[in-house]
Amino acid sequence: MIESLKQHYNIEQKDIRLFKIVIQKEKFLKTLSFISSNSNFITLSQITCTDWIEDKLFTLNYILTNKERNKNLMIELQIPREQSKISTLLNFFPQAKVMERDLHEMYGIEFIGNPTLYDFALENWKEIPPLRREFDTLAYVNEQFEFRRGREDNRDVKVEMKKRRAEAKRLKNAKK
Amino acid sequence: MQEGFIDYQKVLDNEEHAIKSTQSVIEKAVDWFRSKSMFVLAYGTGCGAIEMPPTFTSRYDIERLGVVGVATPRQADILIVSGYCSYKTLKRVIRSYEQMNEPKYVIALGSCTINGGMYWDSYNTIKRLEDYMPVDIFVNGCMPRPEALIEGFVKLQDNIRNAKRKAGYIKYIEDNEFYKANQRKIFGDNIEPTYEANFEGMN
Amino acid sequence: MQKNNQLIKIFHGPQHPGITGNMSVELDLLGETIKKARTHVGYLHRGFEKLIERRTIIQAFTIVCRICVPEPDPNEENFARAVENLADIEISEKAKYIRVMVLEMARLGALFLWMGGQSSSIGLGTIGQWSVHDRDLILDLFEELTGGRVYHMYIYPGGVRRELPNGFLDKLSQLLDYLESRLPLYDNVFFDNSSFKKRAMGVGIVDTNEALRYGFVGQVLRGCGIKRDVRKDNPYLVYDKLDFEIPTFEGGDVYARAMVRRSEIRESIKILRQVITQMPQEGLIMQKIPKHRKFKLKKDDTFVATESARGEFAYYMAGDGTEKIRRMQVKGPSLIHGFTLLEKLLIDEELSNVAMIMNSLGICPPEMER
Amino acid sequence: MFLDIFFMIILAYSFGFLYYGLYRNISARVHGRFGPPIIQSFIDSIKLFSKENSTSFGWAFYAGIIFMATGAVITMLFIPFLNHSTHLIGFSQYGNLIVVLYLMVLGPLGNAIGIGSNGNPFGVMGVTRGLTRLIGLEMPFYIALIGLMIANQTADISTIMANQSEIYNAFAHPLLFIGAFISFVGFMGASPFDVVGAPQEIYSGPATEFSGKFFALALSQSAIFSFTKLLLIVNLFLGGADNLFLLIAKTFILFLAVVLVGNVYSRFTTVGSVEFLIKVPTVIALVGLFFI
Repeated sequence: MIESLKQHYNIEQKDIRLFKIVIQKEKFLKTLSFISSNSNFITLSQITCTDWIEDKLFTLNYILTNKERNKNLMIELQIPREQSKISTLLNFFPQAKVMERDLHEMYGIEFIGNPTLYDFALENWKEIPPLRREFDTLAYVNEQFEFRRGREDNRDVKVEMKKRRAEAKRLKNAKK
Repeated sequence: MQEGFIDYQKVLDNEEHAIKSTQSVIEKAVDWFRSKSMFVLAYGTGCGAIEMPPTFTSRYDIERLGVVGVATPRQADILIVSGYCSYKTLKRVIRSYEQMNEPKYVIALGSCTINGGMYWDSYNTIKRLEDYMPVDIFVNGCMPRPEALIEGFVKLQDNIRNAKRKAGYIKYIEDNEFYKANQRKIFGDNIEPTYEANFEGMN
Repeated sequence: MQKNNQLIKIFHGPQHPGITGNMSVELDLLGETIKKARTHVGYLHRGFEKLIERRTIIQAFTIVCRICVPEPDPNEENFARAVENLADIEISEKAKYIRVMVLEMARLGALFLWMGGQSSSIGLGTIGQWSVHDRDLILDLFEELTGGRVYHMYIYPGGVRRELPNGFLDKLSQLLDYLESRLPLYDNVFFDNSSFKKRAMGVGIVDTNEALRYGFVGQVLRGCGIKRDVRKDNPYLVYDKLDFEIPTFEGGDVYARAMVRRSEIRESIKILRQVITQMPQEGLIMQKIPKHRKFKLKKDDTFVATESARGEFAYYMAGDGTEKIRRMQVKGPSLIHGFTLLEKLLIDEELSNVAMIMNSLGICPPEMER
Repeated sequence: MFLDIFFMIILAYSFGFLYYGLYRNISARVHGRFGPPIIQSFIDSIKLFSKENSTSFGWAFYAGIIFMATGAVITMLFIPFLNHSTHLIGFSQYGNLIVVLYLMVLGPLGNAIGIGSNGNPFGVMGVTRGLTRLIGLEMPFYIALIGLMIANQTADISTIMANQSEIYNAFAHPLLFIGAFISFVGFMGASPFDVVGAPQEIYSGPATEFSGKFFALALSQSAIFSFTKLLLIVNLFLGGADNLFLLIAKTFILFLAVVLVGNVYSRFTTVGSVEFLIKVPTVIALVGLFFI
């Protein structure tokens, strides 16, 4: 059935059982409905999002799996990073509800039409969504918590490694 | 103990934490009974909970020491914080701890309760447990083996019996301000867990 | 706990003996009948995907096994396979066999742990004591092989980290004999126990028609009589050279899932025996991989899946030409089970069956929120 | 007289806790481990008495627990310990089996009073389950005991004890004994009838809000009460005992049977247990009535 889809879309084969389609954001709903109804890619396995901050894009991947569960089809589309909006998939796949809820919390993407975009894992979180790349978790941790002070004989790792390397070099030269 | 981490157990055991043990016979006897029967609250907060079943079942049968699990905080003596605490969990842990009846003790399991451990730069887990609630025994390691946990229990029994050290719940009463201030620092003013989580658009 | 219009609202967990891990199910009860259920997670959220973005391959490798506590090895396998796809590494035959062995041992351990949880959830504590003890013997072998009881950090991109210890396979076969000798005991006391059948039959029935479309995996699917397993459907490692069955059972209720798991224990013992006989003696276990600062992934993305003891464990990984992973997204088997399925199954169910249903769905919170 | 009663209470208390320790030990052996020391339950109760109790729910809460404890003790006092003996008989010459059966319900009712006063939904659920189960439990038990009364033409416990000098009632009326024994397993709160305090479902059930001294009191009450039930069954079906050693032996054998049954069966649901109790043991006991 991949062949039947090949007539409509240019399908890139990434692996023996992994295929990929790159589509435009506008044709998103049309493509999904077409594929889920006219082929046996009936299951939505995962919705993934990658943050390409340098070109100001989110790359969404809708990974469909077929009835025999032996082929995966990745449908890739790109949405702008700011006021990122895309319509929900609830009408086709009920399991999209929780995945979209997760992505909404982690990236701030708004899935239009999904009623359950409330807290998923975080509880009254006030910062920017944590998985956006501009959110620096180390800085957040440093201002939120204080670490235990090191032991008295605790030494800085970098300095220590430099010392040890120098020592090893000295010994090697001494051997010669 | 990992390189660069302070051995907090040593600090707990040194002089300034020690208290004079002037106990009457009755108190000694009561302490003996307390050390011989410990009820553990059944609350697996982190991945340390995966080593609880072996500890409580027939391989390392910790019931020999009189340690059993109970269901509700009302009857529990010991709270095992098994591993990292996220914000959400810490609220519930503190609530369970405050519901327990005195005398009550806390065993912190795993390196993540000592200094963040694997998740030292995670934005959602706390780093030092004893900032937010008093800890009596630290068991380090990731995972700590069941033997380590049993040794922690034995050490706790020892502490209870010959009152070497000021117990955690007394500290929690005395410098309650310190703990509450730390909790307020990360929770804001809603330290109590919000049972109705933020449900806008919830039907 | 507040009352509103005759429904008592209680929180089943996070502090509850009958909950699987640190999660919470919000129940609206009428008497003891559940009218509405809502899953709450987030008690174990550590932000793995954020941490991994900040780490190089070897640093990420040390934390990736912490994603799922009961059986970390499918995570390591997924991670390693995704990195190998993105860095064009081909691993040796022996490494593949060792990986299969580790994965099947982890599956056995997880299934024994499940047996304990499932039986304790209906008050049959004896089985829990026995099966956790037997799982511990598997953990001892893991300790000898990898140095860790629970977290192994053994399957590394390019192969596996250590050579097998001397006489390890003999010890493994002895252990398998012991476990097989124990199985009839479990059958008598647990699986064939009339009281267990009375409790489990006809409870938590999954609708067979929507099982495939809703994306259920693992025993939930096989308990409906649908034969789906990643090891057969798109075989990874050397599963296509091994001879094993995919057990299925009709009915879709708790008892069917239990029966599926019961035969899966025997199947993975069979697989392990074949691995012991077919394991190649020679062959290097670790390919030549670049130094960890120069271990770069090409700018591409991939999607790998492994059959864990509870279903399909899937990773999506995207590299960006640097030594850090751009994005790694985890989809655990119980993400959909815990929300879409559980909230549906619990409606009009007795409160006494909540723990049993959750155990039979194999719900594991740390993989739902990473 | 009072010394007698005092000794009876002491005996019941210590034997109750001894049997609880044995319960944990024997199940531990079934599980393949050593288990706690035999006096562990005693240590637990002392420790609980030494704990503070932070919760109080008004006078009804206290009254409920007092009811429970008194009910257990009074029931125990109306049952003679030994066969043809003038010691350890308590009030048994003033009361008979009917009184005992009436008093046995006092404990659960007092429990209900106390739990109803604290607003804990799990406690209320536990009490509801307990009372629902009580219906199922009492049917076969009462039928079997009525059968005994008819057979012996008396309701006096000591007479029934004395009448079994040549053959025990357990063998004279086996069906009655089976019916009574199955419901007795439920009375002891052993699996498969342990729906009241099912931890995986409703925390500790009625004891959810009990803390410190209340919990210790509840433990002691259940210890005394379980020993009382053992005593009753031994007296009625196993011919009583002529001396303390025989008493210990018989009660222990009965107790062992209960423990071993409890270790290999999983828990019924509440409705399921009532259904089972009405279908199987009640019918057995009814059939047994015809063979008297």
